[in-house]
Amino acid sequence: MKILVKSIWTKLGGIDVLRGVTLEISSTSSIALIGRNGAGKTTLLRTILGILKPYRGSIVVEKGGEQIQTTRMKPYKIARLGIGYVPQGRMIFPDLTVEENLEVAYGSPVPSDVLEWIYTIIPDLKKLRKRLGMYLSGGEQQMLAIARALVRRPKILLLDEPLEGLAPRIVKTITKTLRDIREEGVGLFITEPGNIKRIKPLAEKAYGIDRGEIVYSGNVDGILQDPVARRRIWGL
Amino acid sequence: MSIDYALVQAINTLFYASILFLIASGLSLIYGIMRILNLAHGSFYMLGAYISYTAAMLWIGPTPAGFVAGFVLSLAFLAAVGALTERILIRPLYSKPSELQLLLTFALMIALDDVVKMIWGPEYKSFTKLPWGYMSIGHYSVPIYMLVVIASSTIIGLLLWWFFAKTTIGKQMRAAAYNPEIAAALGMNTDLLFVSAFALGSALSGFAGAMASPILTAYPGMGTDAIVLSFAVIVIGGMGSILGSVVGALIAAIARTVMVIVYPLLEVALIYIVMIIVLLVKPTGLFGKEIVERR
Amino acid sequence: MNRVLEAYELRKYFGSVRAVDGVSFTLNEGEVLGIVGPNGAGKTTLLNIISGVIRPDSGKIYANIDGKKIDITGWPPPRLARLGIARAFQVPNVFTGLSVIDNVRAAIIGRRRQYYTLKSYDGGLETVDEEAWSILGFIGLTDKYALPAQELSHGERKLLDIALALALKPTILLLDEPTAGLSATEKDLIVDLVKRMKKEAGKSIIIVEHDLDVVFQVSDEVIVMYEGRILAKGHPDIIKTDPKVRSLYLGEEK
Amino acid sequence: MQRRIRVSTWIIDLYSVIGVIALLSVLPLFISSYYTRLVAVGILYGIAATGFNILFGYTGLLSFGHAMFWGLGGYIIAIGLIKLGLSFPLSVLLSLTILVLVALGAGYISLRHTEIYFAMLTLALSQLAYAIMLKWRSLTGGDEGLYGIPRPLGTITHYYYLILLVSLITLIVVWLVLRSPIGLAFQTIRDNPGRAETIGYNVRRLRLLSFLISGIVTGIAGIMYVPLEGAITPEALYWTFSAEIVFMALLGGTRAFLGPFIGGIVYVFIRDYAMDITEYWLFVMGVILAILVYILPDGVVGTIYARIARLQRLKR
Amino acid sequence: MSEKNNISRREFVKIVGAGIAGLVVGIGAGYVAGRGGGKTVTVTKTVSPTSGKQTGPSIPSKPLKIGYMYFMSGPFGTYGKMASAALEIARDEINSMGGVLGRKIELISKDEADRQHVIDNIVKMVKDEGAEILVGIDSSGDSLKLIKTIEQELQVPLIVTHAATPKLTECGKRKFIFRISMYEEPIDLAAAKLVAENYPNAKRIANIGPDYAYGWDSWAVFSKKLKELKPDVELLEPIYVKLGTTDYTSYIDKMISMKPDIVFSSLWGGDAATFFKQAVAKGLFKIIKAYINPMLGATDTLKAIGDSNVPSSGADIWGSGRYWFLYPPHDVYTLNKRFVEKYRAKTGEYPPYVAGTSYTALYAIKAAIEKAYAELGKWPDVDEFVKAMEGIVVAGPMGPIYVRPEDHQGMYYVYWGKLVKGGPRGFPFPILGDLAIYDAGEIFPPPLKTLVKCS
Repeated sequence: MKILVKSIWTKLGGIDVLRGVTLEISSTSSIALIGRNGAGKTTLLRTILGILKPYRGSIVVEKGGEQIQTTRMKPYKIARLGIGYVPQGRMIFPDLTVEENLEVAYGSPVPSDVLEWIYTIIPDLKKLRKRLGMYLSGGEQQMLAIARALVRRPKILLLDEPLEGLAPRIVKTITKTLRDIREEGVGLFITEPGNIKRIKPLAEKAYGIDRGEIVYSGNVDGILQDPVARRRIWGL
Repeated sequence: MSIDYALVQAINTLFYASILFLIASGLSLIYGIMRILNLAHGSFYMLGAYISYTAAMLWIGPTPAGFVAGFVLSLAFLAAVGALTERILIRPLYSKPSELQLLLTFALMIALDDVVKMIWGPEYKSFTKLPWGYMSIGHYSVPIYMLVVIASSTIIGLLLWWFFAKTTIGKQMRAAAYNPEIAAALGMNTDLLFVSAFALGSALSGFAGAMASPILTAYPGMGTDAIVLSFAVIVIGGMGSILGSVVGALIAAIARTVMVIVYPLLEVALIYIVMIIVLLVKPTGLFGKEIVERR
Repeated sequence: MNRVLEAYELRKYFGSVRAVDGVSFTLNEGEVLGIVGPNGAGKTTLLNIISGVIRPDSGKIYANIDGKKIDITGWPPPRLARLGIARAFQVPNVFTGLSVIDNVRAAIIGRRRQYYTLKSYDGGLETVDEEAWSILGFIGLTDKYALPAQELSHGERKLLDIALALALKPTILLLDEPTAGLSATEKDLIVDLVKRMKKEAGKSIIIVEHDLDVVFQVSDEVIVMYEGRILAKGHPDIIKTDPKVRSLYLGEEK
Repeated sequence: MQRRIRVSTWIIDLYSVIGVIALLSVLPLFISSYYTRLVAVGILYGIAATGFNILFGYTGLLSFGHAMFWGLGGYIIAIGLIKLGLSFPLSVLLSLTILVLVALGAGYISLRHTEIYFAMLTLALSQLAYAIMLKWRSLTGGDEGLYGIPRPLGTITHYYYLILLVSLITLIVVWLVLRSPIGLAFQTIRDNPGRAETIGYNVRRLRLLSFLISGIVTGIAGIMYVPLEGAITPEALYWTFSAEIVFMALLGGTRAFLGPFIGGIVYVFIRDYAMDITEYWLFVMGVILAILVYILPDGVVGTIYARIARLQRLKR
Repeated sequence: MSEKNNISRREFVKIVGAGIAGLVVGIGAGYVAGRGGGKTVTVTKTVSPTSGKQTGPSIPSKPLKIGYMYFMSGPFGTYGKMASAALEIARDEINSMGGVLGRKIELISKDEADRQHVIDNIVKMVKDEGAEILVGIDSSGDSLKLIKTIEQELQVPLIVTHAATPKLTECGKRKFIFRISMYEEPIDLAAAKLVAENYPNAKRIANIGPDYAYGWDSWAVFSKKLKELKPDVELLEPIYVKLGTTDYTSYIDKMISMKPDIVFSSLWGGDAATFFKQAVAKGLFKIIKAYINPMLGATDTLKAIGDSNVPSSGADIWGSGRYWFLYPPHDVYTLNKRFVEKYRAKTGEYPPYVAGTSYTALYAIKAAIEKAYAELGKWPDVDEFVKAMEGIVVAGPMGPIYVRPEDHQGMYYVYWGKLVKGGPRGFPFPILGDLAIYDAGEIFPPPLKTLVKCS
């Protein structure tokens, strides 16, 4: 499965946040999208998911040899094509328990085999099953957000700054979890504000984004060597 | 005050609270999930009353079967009306300023009063008989019907609790109430959830009308009084909270009965005084959470 | 050189999160101080403390304005504005329903407290208008004066937001991510404006930015924050090559 | 830099006010006394909606209880005239005094919140006022209200001109206030209360001022209405009338100075027409309102203004 | 009771007799003043009826426009519908006889339910739509509100057919306002007599009424008169409720806790029916001796109550009204029979009291105009019409009505009847059984005298 984003322009609150973004996401790779805060990473994910509609350009999902135009599709239909979403700030439903968070995303009580699969990937969640979302720590919330995105067994997972705001130890755990998920044959698309070191173990390819424009596309190490990307993303 | 008297007045109060709870919980859950203050909600209450009248008095007759048919029919019909209202009238306005939603539901409210007059005429529709007989308490008498209403609304309250606590769709509604965009992006059909929530809330109001009318009669304009009382109830209890609706309805009903007994002059005013005090002291209501305005 | 703003050991905790944890700095008159740092480093909290939106748990802030040293710790924004400390916002914080010129007029009238009059705000207060036009000229929005703010582009709204701050005739200007959401070309406009505000208008400026490129271009001194503390402080050229900073931003080995 | 400012929209508004009032002042020469009365009612509705709009359109607060001011203004002048036996000017003075006190009190209470909670508080306060007027029988006549209220100047047409004069003065005073820096301050609060605070406005005090002016203007309309009608009932304070005032304001357009005033007049004529063609006139009103919501959300006058503004911009 | 009624009947005949001198009656109708045969009074036409194509030079050629206003919608909307049906019957009858001096009657109407614009709408009918005479008004409050407008601004005759407050006619003579229908005071006075005579052991008297002048005045008149007739009664704290209240259960239980012997209630329309049903459900009628409601004799209310709610034992339930469709009995008074039949043919219902009085109003107008024409030889102007109305006697379904010149108030008997199931008697709703008839001469206070406070 592939998501083809073709020169999309998206406005948010009257601001052109995406200015002709073109890129490709696939279920067979792990891609990082690197850009500063406000560069348009979240807006891009939300546009792919149909929460925001681009006013120019198109998005096509390629699945089983079929080309599906998703530009004007409802978000839940896009999600059901096999795209999982881990939102920025986790957005765990606070007054639902861990299992209920999974249940609402799945659409019915999660079957035990799916649950087992999730608990093998993220064993820490098992003992938190009955805890309310609002009582989870940041790392636990992140685990849950990933699990919640996995219950529908997506082909591609979109993760919005999953490593941000977590202690280094937790970053390690999450990184391992994500690598396991990748092993399970799920494509990853991970946004990252700029820390090359922590994203490197996760990404096979990188895009650089600044002010709504793609400023780099290539391998992860190359982005630091590219003078334009380097100046525009880091200024260093 | 004798114990008998206290008991019958308690039953009267619970009856009144039951009706208020049913209307207000629907209004509250629609607001809690969708941030829509539906002024036509009281008119749905009125429609429920008329449908129940039609079933029990015109089609089947004032037998227990007729009344039960009225309850079921009004529940189903108002669910459909609610779903259509959300789907056709309100959905195009989600992206518009919330005043327009308020105005639209106001338009619906005044139009529905006349729709009722066109179909059923302007006069009071009064049920000539209550099913299930009467019970004596001292030299007071209580229609069993009132106890049935109290029991039904208690059951509905428990069912609502069960629905939101135990069923997936109920939990999904809570999730969508917290953040509809994330819910949709996770694959929940929020369109369907919103239609269902609106239908459920409207059905509760219709059911309230069906339960109330055999005792309180049905008339055009009954919704206008009901909606403003419901506002008081949900403001007191906390908008979006089912438990809040229970407590708000009880407070409103108790306040009313106490005033009827002690100082009838204040009966109409007291509930608004309570409402003002609650808004000033705890604007989110007794059981409400902070409500974030959503556009 | 006059230190127009001095902050000592500012602290602000949210529960267990140490958003600002013992930060001290000074702002010299007529200079630009850049504050940078990754997400969650505490930049915004620090700016909120300086601009009076948040009260610090401890620490002191002093302002030296008109030759007096005043403890301004915990002053609310309107009071700071009157003293001469104005803020522009990350999300343009303007009056969307008003025209560009009325936005500026409103700020000037607010500063002068000239509102108990029946003269028209719309041309009836001549000195207000004179000042408003000069601000619009400085900021480069003269052509758009009649447009409602909601019809401006995002970049123009950012400019208008700065114009509102300027209308308060501040000694110290606090800029919160002035280039956020702007295109690469619009960003240069802001860089130029910040330079002119420093040089031509003689403002002392604190700028919080994600874009280090912007900060390095305009700042006389840069503070790098991380986890609520100051990780590095110095001239932009020094900061650029500081290994701690590089490690922080790029994840490079220390 | 010293370019000449385009003619201020406020000047256009003033000309519109004078034009509309001039038009209204010759109207009685051509229409029956019934329609004179109807227009008088429309003018007063328009003033009430204009008052409401100071708070809503200019200060950004949706009051759901403005019938309170209309009704109290009306009740107090009725009480002054027939219960206390005061002269007309004295009754007006009494009514205005009490309106000021009520507006200050209600404003103090309801402005503790904004948005939905503000709307709910104003609703509750007006329902409380309704309940008091309903139950304070010795003073208000209870359900039945007060009637037989004498009209100064005798005939409808004479009183019509008094209404017109009062309306002209009221509109011009409102115009003066709204185009003064106070009006600008109100608008900054509507658009962005937080920023208004930082640029030096005392938001709470200005909101209260807006609430006060708004309430008094709507109250003035109520004061003038009661001698016209000769009677007042508690319905004048019921919440549905508050909603009607909102309706009128939106009908005309809340972003145009004269919008609500024209909205009030148009409202009365639509209603009169609807009542003539069908007994189900409320249904007609509901349908019109619904159509308005979808196709004319800026209101009648507001849409015209927007068209003109767009034309002007295209020309430049 | 029949002995006493015979006396009062004779008293009444005297009054009618006095009015008959030189009277013009539009309808030649036989009136039998009694049930089951009594003395027959024939209302003779002293001036030949002016039906037919009679158009003189002074008679306008356009139709005679009569504007009416009743509650056409809202909780009391049936009243207007019923009244307008009766007005249409009268209009058609009169028009088929050639109209009023050849002028056909044309009816126009406005809805009184638009409470905020009652005056506007009345003015509209007169000034804009050209109504020459007005009929109607359900609400007492509205009738009082209109006094100033009618008397000073519009100066057109208003024939009130329903609003029942004494203040309308008894607190000062109105020039242009007449009331053809019974007003509340004689009914309440009769109620006091009824209680005093029939319930000697009753001590504790309770009241529940609507919270406005009608409710307060009814209780004031009834209780004052009862205290006068029977000083040992104890008047309990009266209960007043908002018009349109739907939940009376708490009030009823409060009332039961007060242990009354008699409950007086001036609730009316849908409110009366709602209260009644809840009172049955709450067993109120099991613990009291009698329930007295001056507005219960309304077919719409009775229909809403339904046979199944008439208690088969317990309290006597008494109702009254302005007209009861079974009295005077059809077998002896054909006008009533004919009216009931016509009304049923038109609407499928039995006529309520508002139908009887509004029907009569049109005939009163016709009679007055023809009387004036007979005297003046021209179409009367407003003042002449008023003069002709004063002292006129007109026959309606309820019998002859004498319009007292001093106060413009129509006079006829007061009835009180006991509620019985209608089913066994062939009616689809409960009816008033044994009627007690109180003669107008005996029960009416003198003109411009009332127990109600006028200010």
